[in-house]
Amino acid sequence: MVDQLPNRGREAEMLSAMGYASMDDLFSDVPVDVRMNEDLPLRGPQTEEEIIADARRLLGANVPLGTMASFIGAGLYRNHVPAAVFQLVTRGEFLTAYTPYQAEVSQGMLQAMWEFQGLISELVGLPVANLSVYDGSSAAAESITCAVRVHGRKATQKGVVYISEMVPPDRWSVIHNYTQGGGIELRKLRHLADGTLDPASVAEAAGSCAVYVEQPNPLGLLDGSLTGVKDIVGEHTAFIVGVNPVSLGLYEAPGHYGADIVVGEGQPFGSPMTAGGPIYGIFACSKAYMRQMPGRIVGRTIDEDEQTAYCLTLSTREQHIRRHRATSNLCTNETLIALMGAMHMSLLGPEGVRNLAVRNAAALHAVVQALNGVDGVEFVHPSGHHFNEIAVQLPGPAADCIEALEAHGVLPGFDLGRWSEDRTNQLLVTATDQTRPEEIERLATAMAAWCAEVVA
Amino acid sequence: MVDQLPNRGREAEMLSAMGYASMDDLFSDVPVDVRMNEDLPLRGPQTEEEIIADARRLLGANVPLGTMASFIGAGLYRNHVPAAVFQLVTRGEFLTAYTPYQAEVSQGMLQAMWEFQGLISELVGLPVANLSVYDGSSAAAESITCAVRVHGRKATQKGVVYISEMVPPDRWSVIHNYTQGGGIELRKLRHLADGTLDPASVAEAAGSCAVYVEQPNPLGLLDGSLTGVKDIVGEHTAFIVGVNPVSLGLYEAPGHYGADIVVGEGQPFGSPMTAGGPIYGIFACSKAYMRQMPGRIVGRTIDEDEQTAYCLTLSTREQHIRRHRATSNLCTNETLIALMGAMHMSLLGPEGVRNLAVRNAAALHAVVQALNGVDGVEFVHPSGHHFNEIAVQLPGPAADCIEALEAHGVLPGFDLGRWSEDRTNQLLVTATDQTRPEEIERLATAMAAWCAEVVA
Amino acid sequence: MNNLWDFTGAKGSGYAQPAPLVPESELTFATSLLRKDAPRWPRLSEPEMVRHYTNLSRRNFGIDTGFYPLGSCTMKHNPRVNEVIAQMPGICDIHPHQPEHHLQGLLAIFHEMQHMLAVCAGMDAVTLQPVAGAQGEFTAVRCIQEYFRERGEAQRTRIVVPDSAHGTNPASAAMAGFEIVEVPSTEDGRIDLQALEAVLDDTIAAMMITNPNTLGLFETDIAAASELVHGVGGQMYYDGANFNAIIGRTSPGLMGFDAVHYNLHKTFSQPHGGGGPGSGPIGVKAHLAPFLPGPVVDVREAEEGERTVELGRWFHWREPEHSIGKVQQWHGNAGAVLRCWAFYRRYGRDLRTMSEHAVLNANYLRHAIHHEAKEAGVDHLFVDGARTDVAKHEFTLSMQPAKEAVGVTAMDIAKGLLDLGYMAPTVYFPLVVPECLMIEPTETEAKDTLDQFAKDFVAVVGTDPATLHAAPVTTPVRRVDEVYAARNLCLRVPEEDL
Amino acid sequence: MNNLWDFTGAKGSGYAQPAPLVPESELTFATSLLRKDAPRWPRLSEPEMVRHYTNLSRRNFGIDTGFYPLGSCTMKHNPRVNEVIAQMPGICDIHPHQPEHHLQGLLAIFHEMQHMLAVCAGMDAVTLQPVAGAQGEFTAVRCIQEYFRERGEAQRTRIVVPDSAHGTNPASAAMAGFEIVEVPSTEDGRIDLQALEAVLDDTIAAMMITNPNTLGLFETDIAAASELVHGVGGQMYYDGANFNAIIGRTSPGLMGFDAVHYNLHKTFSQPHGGGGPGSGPIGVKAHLAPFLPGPVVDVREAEEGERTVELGRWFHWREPEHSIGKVQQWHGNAGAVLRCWAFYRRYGRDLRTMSEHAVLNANYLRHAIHHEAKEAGVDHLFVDGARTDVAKHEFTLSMQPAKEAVGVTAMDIAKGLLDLGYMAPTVYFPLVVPECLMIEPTETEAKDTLDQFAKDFVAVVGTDPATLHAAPVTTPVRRVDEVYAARNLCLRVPEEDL
Ligand SMILES: Cc1ncc(COP(=O)(O)O)c(C=O)c1O
Ligand SMILES: Cc1ncc(COP(=O)(O)O)c(C=O)c1O
Repeated sequence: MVDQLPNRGREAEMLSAMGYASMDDLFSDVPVDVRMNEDLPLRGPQTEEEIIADARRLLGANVPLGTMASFIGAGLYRNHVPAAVFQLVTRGEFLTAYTPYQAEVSQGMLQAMWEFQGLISELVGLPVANLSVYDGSSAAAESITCAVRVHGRKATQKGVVYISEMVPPDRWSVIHNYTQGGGIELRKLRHLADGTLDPASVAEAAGSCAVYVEQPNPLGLLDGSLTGVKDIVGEHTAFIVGVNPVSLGLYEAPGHYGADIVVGEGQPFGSPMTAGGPIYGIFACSKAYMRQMPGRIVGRTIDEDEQTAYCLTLSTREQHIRRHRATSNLCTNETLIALMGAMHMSLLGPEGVRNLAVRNAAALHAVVQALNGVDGVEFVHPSGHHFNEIAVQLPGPAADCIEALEAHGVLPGFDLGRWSEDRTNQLLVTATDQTRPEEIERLATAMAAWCAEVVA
Repeated sequence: MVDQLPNRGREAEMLSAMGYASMDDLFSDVPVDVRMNEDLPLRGPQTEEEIIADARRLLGANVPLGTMASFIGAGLYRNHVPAAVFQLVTRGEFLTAYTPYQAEVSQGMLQAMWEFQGLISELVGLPVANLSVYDGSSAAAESITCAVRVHGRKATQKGVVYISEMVPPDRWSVIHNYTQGGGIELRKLRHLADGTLDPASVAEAAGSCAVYVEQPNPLGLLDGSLTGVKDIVGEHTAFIVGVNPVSLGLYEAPGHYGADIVVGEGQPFGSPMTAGGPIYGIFACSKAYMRQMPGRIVGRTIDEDEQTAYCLTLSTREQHIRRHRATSNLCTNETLIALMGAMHMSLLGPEGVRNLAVRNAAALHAVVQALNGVDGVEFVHPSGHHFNEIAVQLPGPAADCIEALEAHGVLPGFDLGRWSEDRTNQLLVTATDQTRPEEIERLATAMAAWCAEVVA
Repeated sequence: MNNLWDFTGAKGSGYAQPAPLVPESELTFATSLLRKDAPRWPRLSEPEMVRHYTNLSRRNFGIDTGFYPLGSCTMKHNPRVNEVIAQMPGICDIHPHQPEHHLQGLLAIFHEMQHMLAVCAGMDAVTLQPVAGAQGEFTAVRCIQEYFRERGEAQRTRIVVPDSAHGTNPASAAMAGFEIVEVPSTEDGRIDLQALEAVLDDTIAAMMITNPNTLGLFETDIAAASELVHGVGGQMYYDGANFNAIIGRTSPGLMGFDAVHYNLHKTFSQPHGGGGPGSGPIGVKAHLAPFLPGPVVDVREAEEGERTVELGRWFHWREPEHSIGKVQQWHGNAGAVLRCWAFYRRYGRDLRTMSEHAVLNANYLRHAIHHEAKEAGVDHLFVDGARTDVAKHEFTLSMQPAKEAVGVTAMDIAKGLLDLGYMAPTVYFPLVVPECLMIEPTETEAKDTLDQFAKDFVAVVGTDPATLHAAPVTTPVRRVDEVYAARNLCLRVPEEDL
Repeated sequence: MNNLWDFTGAKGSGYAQPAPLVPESELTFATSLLRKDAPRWPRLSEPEMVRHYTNLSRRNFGIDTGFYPLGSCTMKHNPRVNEVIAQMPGICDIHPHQPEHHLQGLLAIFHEMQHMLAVCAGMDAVTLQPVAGAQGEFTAVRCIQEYFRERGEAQRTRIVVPDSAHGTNPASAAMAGFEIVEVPSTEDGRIDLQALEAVLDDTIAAMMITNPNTLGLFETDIAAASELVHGVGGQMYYDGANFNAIIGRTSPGLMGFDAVHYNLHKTFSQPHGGGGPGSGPIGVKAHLAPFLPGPVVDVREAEEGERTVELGRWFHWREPEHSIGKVQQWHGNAGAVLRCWAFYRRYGRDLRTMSEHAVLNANYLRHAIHHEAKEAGVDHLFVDGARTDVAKHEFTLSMQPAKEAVGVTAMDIAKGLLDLGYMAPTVYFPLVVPECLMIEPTETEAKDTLDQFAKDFVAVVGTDPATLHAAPVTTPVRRVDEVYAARNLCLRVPEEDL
């Protein structure tokens, strides 16, 4: 029996109040030839207790990373979301609200999102941030269409955008899907052997609509040369930087070295990995891009009595007003997850976010030290500084390594062969603030054993 | 570093605003000879993350009943608390409030407790219920002192109270501690061989201040003779019944067969077992006992504008007014747990509570059927009807049985030897709505194996 | 109330962290990139943070606090058990790139959802990847685009959208590079078959439409429209935002659609979270299936030694043959899909009953409002947004008569309802209904609530205009000045407040 | 708003349950006992239930919503991680009668708490069994009673309690069968040694006292008082409700106490839950330890094969030799003890810092109020409840001057504060201070909050009496008629509303 319907048992009463005899009367407008006449061929209803039991059984069959020594990241990072965040975000007033169309009864979420915008703005060093988009990849994609809208006219390389060749294929694919309809041409920005951007390639990008790079890059490498990019590409080319926001606790805000748009995966602030979603994408830009930005934005304003109030603003960019001329189709977004991010950031504060970045750096340092001692393992970019993750060269396929180490309860990283055929023997090893010393030990030991076996 | 103190780092500023130089100045009134001059010999502070890790490790070393086939009850019962209950009760407005001294800003809790009183009143069949006491045992104890206060004068057996000899020693001990100071004499009410009350013993109790019995009794037995007790003991003897509230979904409310006071452990409604606390005690009575009742009670009233409002009432019974002449010392109680009970009951409704009782009855029925087939196992009261639990006679000590069955992942019940030396070979086997068929199978199989071994 | 930057309390962090695994002094950094100034974030202790967000929440309206008849948004009750499940480590603490044998539970749930969604909509294949309805639309349009490219019909560059369509429809199609052809509705708010026919030719890739339409009416000519579009070789796309009205009674498949998106957050109760997250899977007929973004979940017979969650069945990812690639980098909003799975399990095949109750409630409320209005003598102040006998899960009212008679707008009515403790209906959508109020009660509202709302709605309609112009007065702030917001953009904490 | 019985919606149950293991038709019941009429409970669906309790909560004030300076109640922030831990199956789903080897984690936590509490209070042994402060008092008094019976001093039938004591002190002692001897305080609110001496003789079993006392003052003569009581062979009992003021700075042990109860829900932040649950462990000196209720947790060397949670240590229950038996049937409020353990771990030895901040905040607020009052020229309307330089964790103000001058009572001030969004201080306690307001900010309030409260408090004091008499006006209901409640007892839903 379904227990979520308050009017069960009152159907007849309600129907007769309307002068109807049966439910069928309410569906009389459905033409006979499109009617479904049989029961749905689906299972019967379950009770809460049965659903929990099944969920326990099914989800219990998944392997949470916390039950292994896990070094997989590659864009999503294990973190600790403070307990207060979950308890506050599940308050019904937040959880069960929708887009704050009626500002007067939505001040809570509006203010929280306005504050979120301020937190992101400060973090990335740009004056404008929206209240988030779907995820890091669509943020990247929409930053590019946004840049093309802004620079389309003045660009000498019309419709051309340069994207770091390091961008993983899945994200590349999202970017492709979002940009192909706009007649945008995606070209690759090359990297040097040490992993940093090739200045020659950057020079080629001058006059295009945008360059898109990531800092740290998808192999965790920090690239000092990015601080010079804006000067090279010039005023009429958008310099877009994708970030891991935690790194900005320690490393310079891209807005401070010339970035016009900063995007990124917000997940490490406030959200568990959750198999990849819901998470949220960060989108921030300078004023020049503001009116071409996707997504919602909250402004501070006043009410009739001149009290401070908040409301959605710049809505004329959006689909519900501008329809097919909108800057994006974004409607339902990731507000609640962004709210979790805001809560997490507000607890951390300036010192806490630095601390968090240092913990991440320290964990990777410990991993590097441990792997340094393993015969057969080399670092792909040994001279570079890394954050959160590092690519290592193995004596055999990364896929084999991952399979072999499972017996030791170790998930040693991400198989870079999935990104590129050149990299089948490379593993992306990730460490975060949640990495524990004994896990690193287990990694090193298991890796040493496997390498010895492979080499032998 | 401790992170819960908002004024860390502002101590000097605040002290100097008061004209003080140091924290020591604020403790200048502590005489030198009672000062503690060294650091507390305790561990250092931990972070949230470290506390969670330690809690996981320590609590993870406990054995939750859900991980075994478990048949232990004996006063606490495995149940399923609907998900909505936890999410609502942890809302800060409920969780972090205290006693509603200021009614105007505490209407939520006051109304919820008034509703709780109504739910309990209807369930037990008595007009008055307080907003709960500590637990079922102190409820029993306070019901007795309450009865003595009411009947002390007219009783022919002054200060004498008759208590079912089946009451477990731990509860008996609580009753003893609560009553010994009032010059109350506790006498035993005897039971017949079939487990029901001995009518002769009940007759002896006539003219005493109170008789206290439980329905179902601590061995799970339902006693039809209780419906006649009030007639035997008469008007001036309080008839007190301790209940398992779930049983009242199916079985008659004691208030409907003459009970003057009904008490019980509220736990199965709304609260997990939680190792025995926090739980809550039910206390309901007829009007005659109301002014001698322990604990808080909420009344419906009006505000200045004649709107409906709620407030604590009948406070002149209580310690903060009446001090040593109070009806009880109760101050902090179990309101939040009672609130969980109210939420659970409100979701169940009249049909749901019956359903829940039937599920409990059915589970015990299935256990009885399964054990019926086991050679060497006998039921202690085979002719009786039981609810939730049943006493079985084993071919060897219950303690051995419990130990032996652990290897099969079965906790077969409660060792009745802990209640009485006569019962070392008896086990109290409990089934609830949470008992699963495969658990019953495991119990029967393991029990059969053990019995065979013992008998051989 | 305070904003975050008013807090200057906790020195150090409001949230203490364990020491780094290696002391900072031993670390080496990319020195040239080190941050010069810390972000100027506020400093809150946990007590302050908890109180701040608690009080913000108390200034927000949700389904949990009151009736939320926001048309087109399906604000139904969110069963609480779903949140419990969504916090289990088997979903929170898993990575999408873990090996398949680490994720059999998740894959089983995905597979069940793909199947269920396909069955309910009469489609052949489903992907769960899109994370919102609009992304679902975009994904489906991309699939259609590639389908035609594959077939050498690249000339199909136009997509037909009714004028009553939700803004995401044209926006999504435009993002994919299509030209939008808007067709007007008939006077009673339905498809104008003639107008449709007039724009159809072999440049048309698809028609996007929702049914029941945005006026809450069932498009009785839907089969004919499908035939027309198919007749010129186009595809029929079903906007599933209104799917809550029809499950088990009809299906997009039966109506002739080729592709559909689902708004799981609407129909299947993923909480809307003040704006999201959502989940927007799409379903397609077989001919479009090879184009779906990958991976999707498939099942094969389990091999020896594989630890299965369903006897003999091994779930695995599969890349559709001509996949358009990805629209989200991972597997979509898995956590939302999980909640919706739990919701589905609560109903099973009784999803049909759910839809019936959604329609029952909408029609009942519509009748109650008209009845009460007549009693109160204010029935001349509004009219149905479209003439019809029965509505589906929602209905529209036009306040145009009130505007003309007494100068009261739909927005005034909305604000008046806020004062009585309701969320307002959707206002000014669809654009084709002047002074539109769009009301969707959903199936989880009790008759008593509907009765009361009908009374209160009519009372608001009958309130004197001056009072309504001044509404709301009981909310945390009075009517918010959106023009001021746009003229005096303040999108973050001002420098002077740092 | 609605009460539960206004809901008549869901037919059947608002909460569907799995089928019974055996069909009802196959069951046999105790027929003569079967219930004739179902309890007349309301019928709510989950959507209605969630909304009902959400809205009830919104009519309630908690620490999470605002400053809660309720003196003597120590309304401090409740760290949220504690709630997470308290919902783990390793605490929720365990039974107190499981074998010891099933409960090693719980026992380890209990043992750590017993040790920590003993150390902080300077006691030798601790039981965690009492579930609230009052039950702790009662338990300790019972131990003292048995101790004297054991020693053949049954003539000690009287207990001394200062007139400023909390009502639970005399009530608990009376429940155990003692006669209460009330001693007056001195003019400045402290122990009157002479008055004390005057009542002491060999019929005295104990003196119960709290320090800092209920006026927030440290009892500087406490050692002398202990000596006097011990001098006639009596025991000194420490009411630990005010322990938050002194941890790490002094201890009951140092002051000469023999027994103490802890209000874990106050000092160690178990959330007060609108009235409870609490936890009221007691600590005693060695001579009383054999009388403690059992079991307590002890530790021994682990034996081979025992799966320990701490290397080499095996935790086990132990029954004290002359135990008074039980005051709660199980092991007390284990779930509360667990939360308090998590709280303790957050501070460790820095509990001392916690107490310092509690005292700092109280003194700072007291100064700020007096300062603001002087500035505003309303300092003649109230006086300190007791003369002192420094307070401890709380302080009292007497509104007697206001009452005399303008007819404004402590209750009026309290209601005025409600209108400004504060919980009111404790009013009319202790009884020895006329028109008393008792203010305890706790350590978790920020300086900004204290500054603002001082300003607002003074503003309320300066408000015109008529306005204050009419307060509160911004709360969900206006001033509630308690007399009406007592005269027209309505303790449950009336028959006519069923
Ligand atoms: C009719 C209709 N279509 C499409 C959408 C877009 O869905 P989403 O908001 O999930 O992107 C919506 C929702 O707002 C809608 O109401
Ligand atoms: C001074 C004092 N003593 C004793 C108590 C009683 O504690 P509890 O309420 O936990 O029973 C209280 C608490 O209210 C108190 O303030």
